[in-house]
Amino acid sequence: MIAIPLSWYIVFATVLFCIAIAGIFINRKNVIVLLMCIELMLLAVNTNFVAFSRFLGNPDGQVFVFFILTVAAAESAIGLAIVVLMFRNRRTINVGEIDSLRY
Amino acid sequence: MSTWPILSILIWLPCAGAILVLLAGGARPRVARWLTLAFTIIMFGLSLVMLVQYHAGPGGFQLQENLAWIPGIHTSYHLGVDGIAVALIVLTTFTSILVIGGAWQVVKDKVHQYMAAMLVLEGLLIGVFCAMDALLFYLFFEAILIPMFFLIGIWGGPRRVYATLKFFIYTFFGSIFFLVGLLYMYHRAGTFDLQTLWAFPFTLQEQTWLFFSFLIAFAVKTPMVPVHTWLPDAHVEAPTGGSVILAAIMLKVGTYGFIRFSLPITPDASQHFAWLVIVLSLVAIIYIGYVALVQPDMKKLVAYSSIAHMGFVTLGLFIVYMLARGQHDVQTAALGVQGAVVQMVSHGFVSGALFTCIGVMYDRLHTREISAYGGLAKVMPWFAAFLVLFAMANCGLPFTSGFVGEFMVILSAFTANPWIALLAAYSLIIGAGYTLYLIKRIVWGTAPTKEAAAMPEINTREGLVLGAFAVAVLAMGVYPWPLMHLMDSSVAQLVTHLLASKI
Amino acid sequence: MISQNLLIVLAAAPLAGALIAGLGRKQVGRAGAAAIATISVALSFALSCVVFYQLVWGGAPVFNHDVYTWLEVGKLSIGIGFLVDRLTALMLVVVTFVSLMVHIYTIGYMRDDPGFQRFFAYIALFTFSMLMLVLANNFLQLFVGWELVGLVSYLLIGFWFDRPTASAAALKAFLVNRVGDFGFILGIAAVLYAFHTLDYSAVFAQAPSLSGRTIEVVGGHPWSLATLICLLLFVGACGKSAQVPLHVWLPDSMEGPTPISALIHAATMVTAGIFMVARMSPLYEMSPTALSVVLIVGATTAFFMGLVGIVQNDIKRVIAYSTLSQLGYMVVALGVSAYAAGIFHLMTHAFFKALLFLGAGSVIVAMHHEQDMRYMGGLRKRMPITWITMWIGSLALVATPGFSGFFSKDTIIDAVGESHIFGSTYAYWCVLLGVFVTALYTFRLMYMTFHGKERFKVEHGAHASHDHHQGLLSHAPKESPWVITLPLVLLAIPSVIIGWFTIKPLLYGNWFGSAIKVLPQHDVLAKMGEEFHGTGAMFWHSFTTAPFWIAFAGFAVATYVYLINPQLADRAARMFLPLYRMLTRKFWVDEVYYNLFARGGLKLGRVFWKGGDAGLIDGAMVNGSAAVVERSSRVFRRLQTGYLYHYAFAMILGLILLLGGLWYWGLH
Amino acid sequence: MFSLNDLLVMVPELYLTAAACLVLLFDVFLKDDQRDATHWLAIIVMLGAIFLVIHGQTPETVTAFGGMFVRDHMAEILKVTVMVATILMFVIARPWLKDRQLFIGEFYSLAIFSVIGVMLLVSAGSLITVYLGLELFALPAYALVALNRESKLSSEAAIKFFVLGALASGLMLFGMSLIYGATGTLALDRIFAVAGTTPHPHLLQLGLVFLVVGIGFEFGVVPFHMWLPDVYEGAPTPITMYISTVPKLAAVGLAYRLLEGGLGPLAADWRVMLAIMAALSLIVGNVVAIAQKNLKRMLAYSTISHMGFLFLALSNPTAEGYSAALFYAVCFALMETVAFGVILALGRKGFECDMIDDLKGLNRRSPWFAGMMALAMFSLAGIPPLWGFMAKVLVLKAAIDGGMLWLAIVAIICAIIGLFYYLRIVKVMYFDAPVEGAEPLQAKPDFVLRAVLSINALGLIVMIGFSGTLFEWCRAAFGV
Repeated sequence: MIAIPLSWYIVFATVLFCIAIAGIFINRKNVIVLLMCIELMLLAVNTNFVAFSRFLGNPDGQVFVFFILTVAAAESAIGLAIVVLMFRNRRTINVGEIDSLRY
Repeated sequence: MSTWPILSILIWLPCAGAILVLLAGGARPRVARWLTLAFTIIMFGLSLVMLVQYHAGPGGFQLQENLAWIPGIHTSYHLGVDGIAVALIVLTTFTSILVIGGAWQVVKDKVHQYMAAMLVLEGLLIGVFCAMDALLFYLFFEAILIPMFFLIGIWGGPRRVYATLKFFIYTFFGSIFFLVGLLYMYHRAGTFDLQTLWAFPFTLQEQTWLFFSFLIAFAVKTPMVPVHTWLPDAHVEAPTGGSVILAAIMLKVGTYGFIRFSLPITPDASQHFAWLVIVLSLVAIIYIGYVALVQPDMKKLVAYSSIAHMGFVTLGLFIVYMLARGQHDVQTAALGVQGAVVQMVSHGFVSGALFTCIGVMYDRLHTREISAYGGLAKVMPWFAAFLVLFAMANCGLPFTSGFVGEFMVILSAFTANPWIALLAAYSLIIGAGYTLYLIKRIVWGTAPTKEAAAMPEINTREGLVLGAFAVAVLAMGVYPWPLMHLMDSSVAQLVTHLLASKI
Repeated sequence: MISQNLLIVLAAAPLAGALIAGLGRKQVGRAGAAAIATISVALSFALSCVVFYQLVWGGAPVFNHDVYTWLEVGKLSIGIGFLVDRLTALMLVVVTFVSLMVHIYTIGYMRDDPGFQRFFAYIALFTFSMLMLVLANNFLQLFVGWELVGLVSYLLIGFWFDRPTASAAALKAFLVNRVGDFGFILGIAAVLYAFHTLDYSAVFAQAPSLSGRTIEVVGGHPWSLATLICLLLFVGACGKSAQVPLHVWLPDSMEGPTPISALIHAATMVTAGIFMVARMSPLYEMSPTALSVVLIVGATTAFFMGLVGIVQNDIKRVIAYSTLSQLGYMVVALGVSAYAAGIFHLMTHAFFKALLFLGAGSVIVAMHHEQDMRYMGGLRKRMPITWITMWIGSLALVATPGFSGFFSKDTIIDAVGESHIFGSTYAYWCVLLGVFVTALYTFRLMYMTFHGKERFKVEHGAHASHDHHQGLLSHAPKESPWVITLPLVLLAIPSVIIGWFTIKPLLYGNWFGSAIKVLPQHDVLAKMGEEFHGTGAMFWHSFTTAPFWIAFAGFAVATYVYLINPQLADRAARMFLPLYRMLTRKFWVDEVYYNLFARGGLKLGRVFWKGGDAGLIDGAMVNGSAAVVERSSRVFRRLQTGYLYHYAFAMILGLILLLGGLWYWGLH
Repeated sequence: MFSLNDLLVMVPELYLTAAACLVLLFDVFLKDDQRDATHWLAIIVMLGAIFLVIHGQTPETVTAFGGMFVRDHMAEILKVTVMVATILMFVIARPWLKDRQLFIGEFYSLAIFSVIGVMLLVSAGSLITVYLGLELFALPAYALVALNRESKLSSEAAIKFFVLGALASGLMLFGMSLIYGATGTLALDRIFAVAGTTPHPHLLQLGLVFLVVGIGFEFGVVPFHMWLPDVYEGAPTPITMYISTVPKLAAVGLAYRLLEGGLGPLAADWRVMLAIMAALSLIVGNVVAIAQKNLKRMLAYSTISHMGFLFLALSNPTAEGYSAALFYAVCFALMETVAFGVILALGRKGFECDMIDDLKGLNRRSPWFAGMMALAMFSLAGIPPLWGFMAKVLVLKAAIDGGMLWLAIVAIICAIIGLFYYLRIVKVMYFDAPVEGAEPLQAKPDFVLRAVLSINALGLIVMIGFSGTLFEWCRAAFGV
């Protein structure tokens, strides 16, 4: 069977990462989308780690991935909580309307 | 007695006094006043003790104290005085008494804060004159700004905020480059100790950079044209006491810096650029003289005349290189430096006295417009007598202190180059011009208004303050020898140090 | 042997008098002040006589010691001390005598002036300053006295400070004098540069070494150091002794009370310049160029200032211009190295000119401070003593044979005739014509004041005041009290006789000894000394010489124009209108100076202030930079839009920039 | 493999974790009027932790868990300072929180948790520990910013902080992954060893850039500063105070661990990046601060400029540089505490004293607080004889020694600009008359608050004398 070379993984992860980032600053609608983008970003990173650790043949990377996943969960929890809070306060989670703090 | 750290006491006693005044005088202005006066008098006594302990004969730095401060950057709490410093310290303590006396009833709002600021200022100024560690010097040099900032800002005139901000930022602008210069010196020499730095062989290029970093700092403080414009504003807005301290002592800090840093640390660069400073000094003497001529506000007029007079100091200091190195005339070079320092002290007395006089008038009529006054000779003859005396000192009349320094500087300048002397001596004319034109308008003639005609004669307190100034001015003019003797060997050592090139 | 303490007392007595009279207000009182000041001056006059006696007949050596060290830097040491030789002694006597006379005179003249005490303090202080100047044994002290007399002169000219003209005149006098001092201090600096000391004896000892020494003031053009020094010092002399072009302050100084005009602006202070040059004779002898300049300046002053005197109507101003012209004569004498003659004329002039001024003062008092001669006339019957004494003074002034002025002035004229240095011909004509001019304005003054018919009206009850309304007097002018007339008499005596027995020793007996040094090739007096056969001979001989007849011509013209046929004057004025206007406008010198220096200076100051300080430095640089920061701050804060995606974008942008930078520079 | 000694090495962290949980639990059983107990408990807990850190310190560096956890002097100094700062926040915040019904237990437990995160971060020996510490610090911080549930602003601040923070940590993680790929290890010391000889230097440099971005975000230097002003303004003031002190200290540790400890061999690359960011933040921070009307926001921009200053020191990758940076961070933290402390002390129910104009005429009302604020401002401006000056001197010296003279010049020019707004605060307090009709500013009568704040403020002067000692510690932290 043909082994997929490392570079493919890296490229894939990078593309994923860029999509995530683009999502963060292109999206002008919804905060939830931002949270998703952040998740995506972390996943891209995870892919990287897994790929590297596989090809370097040392497990540390994959251990790291577990940590990242855990933290990501906590992170999104907090994030959602804040989003809920904000919706309670201003009845909107539209990114374009969150600009009372500026200049 | 001599085992006491007299210099530290001189520096920190007033600061302690300031705290005491703040705590005690909050509710009771009289307490604050008397307490402060007591402290300043004690300070004067201590400075006289120091004067006695200092041996003028051998010169050099005496009464030294040296404690480790920040070993990490080889800087230490190193104090010491030579003849020049001693003279300036005594000037400081002397003037402080008169400043407190001058602002006795005048300051009514937050007296304790005012007095505390004055005391702190006195301590810091003495610190500047004592410091033998570059960083310590900078510390005091810069810290002076804070109390002065408050003095002008809180008790000042209508445009005080503009004036005080201008003053602070202007001077900070100058000194911050000085700081970089210091750090660069440290980078090269590995210490902040002044005596080591004096001996350290900087290359000409390094010296040039350092020279300009020093120049900008001290030029602003002195002040030299063209970085002088903060002074008139600061003076005009400052309360009387502030103006007196500012003119009498703070300006000396700048020229003192030249003596402590520019001359000994970067002698070759100084020689290289002496022409620049000399030109600026001459511009200060003539250009500023004309500017002073047309001032409608007497404080501004005196402020400008201060700039012109400080021009003589810088001139005397930098003429040295043309003499000592150009013509190997150490004798006349020493005359120039000596003259510069004498001029520093003298200007302290004269300008201080003049600002006190203006304060006296301001307290009565609450305006500094020259046109508002007239016929003082009839209205308040004693005061007029004092004013004319100080005015004459200001335009360098012999047998007043104002003459001594200018005379010596002009004499030495002629040996360096007749044209420099010619331009410098022009101050005889223009100086007399603006001073006596002022006198003509306010002392002679007749009072323009009923209020001006009804001004009360000076009271005993004012009389004492002005009298003390007058005694100082005359004594120094009639018999300047003791002062010169005090500084003679120190100046000689400085000049001989300048003779040796570092490259 | 002259004792130092004696000299200290001599100098300090007037100072003490001044301090007591000035600082003690009620405690001393008017009478007390007057008494103290007068006594102190009398004391120093007495001591001066003692010193004079000891020196001239007592065979005492020249006194030259420092009292204390004033300045000391390294080896250079300047002291305050006394040098008393015959020159000093002579000046001492003259100064203290005239000063004493003026003190006495003042008691009467200023009787009801509110500033009585102040006035005595001033003149006593002046005496002290003048003594410091005369007694100096080094240049520093000379300069000290030099400036102090200037100060007192300033204070006294502005004595009636509530008159705007007075304070203006005072300021003008001080400033013009400062111009002189400006040169003077440079001269002193040059002396220090040349000799590394300011002590007279040391300097004069080295003076010969000046010959050939040069200094490059302008690159590539070596100047004779001696000339430079002498010219610079002479600028100072021009200021003090009111020589062209620095003469403008003296006429205005007449704003001061008349005793001052007599003391300061006739007898003593204005002669300081003459004294100084005579003192510096060892230096001036080293530089013929300087001597020529001195000669020409003096001659110009002597003649042209005299001319202006002819058209003045203010009695004091006439005398003031005559003073200018007489000072010119003295300077001429210096210019031809006849220093002794200069000093001689200084002395005689001191007496008769003081006399004239005090006489004028007496007239002014009688006229209730009316000074315009056009409203006088015919006073001779009303105030005989003044009239006679002033005639004596005038005759002395116009050098009538036998009077003191005759001996001194004729000597000067002859000396100029003898001299051959550059400019002496011009000078000779100036001084010769000057004699005519002198006679003209002098007799004009006498006639307009004392002779002819009275041109003032007496209206009882008309209040006497300073503002002149066409010679309207509250009550008839009468002779002044004795305190005023006594000095007149006392001054009249020397004005007549002093010349007879002083000329021979002073001029031809090498009386001054070491004090005055003349090189043989310049020594005109020595040459004249060979033809000098006693005062009698000189007296008789004079009637055959040009000066006498010229003076007589002047007398004749004056008598015709101003006594016999007064309308002629106005017709002449109308006839030579341009000339007349030129003289009344004093050659427009004042106008030029005023516009050039006073108004020009103020204009320049305003330009510097508004343009330079306020405009360029503050406006553009200081506040400008602050404004720039302020504005950019407003702009930059807009970057903080408040939108999350912009923030994120900014971060990514930063990331990309860093990556790009790394790509561009970092990759290796 | 892991042994008991490993646990002993990190006793303070373990203790604090347990204590945090304890506080959380303890608070559950309290009625609202008994909250003070939680307050004091939290403080005692913190003091205990400080004691443990100081007590357990050893002259030489100790590592645990196979080098994942490092305990050295730097870590100890940072930990102590962080905890001191937190305690100060507790003390100063209490009255403020009480006024606004925010006096709740979560505040304390969250704070303690994030402190634990910082402690972990500063003694991290591996990328994993770095990440964990970072997140453990950050997540409670997000929550704290949102502490005031009723406030629109604080929730907005929270969301911005959260999203950008997550973005930053994402970027950082990506960098870590690349570095891992390039070096094949997560342990910093081994990365250091390999970095010089790695076959993929470009990959490493790429990763470095991402790390630098993450670090820049922690410090809040331009262009990664955008979160800072908004969070400062929006967050409840005590939290602002917390955010302005603790994370900066943490960031110094982070920077040292990652850049020096991990990627030291690439210093040539990252010091330039740091220098550029330093210059940018100096300019932007100082210039923009001038136009601010809101005091907290102004202080935010001043923080940005100060972080730029701190980067001056870091751009000189030597022990001297790091020690200067450490000194600066400690000093900065204490200055900020004073500044925000005064704001907190002057605030009232229904009145945040957070507009500059609110301070008008403060000197007439409560000169003591005016004085302390003035001290803080002069110190921030770096005017002697205040402590901020010493810090500034050391940093400038470090930069100049590191051959970054140009940067030092930029810094001082910006310092001149910065003077404008610091002086404006003093001017408002001392030279201006109070606004008409504004009810008098009354500082809270809380004695502890006053005492602590005063000591802290006076410390700004006194410390100038003892800077020598502190600086020696800082140098010792980096083995000089």
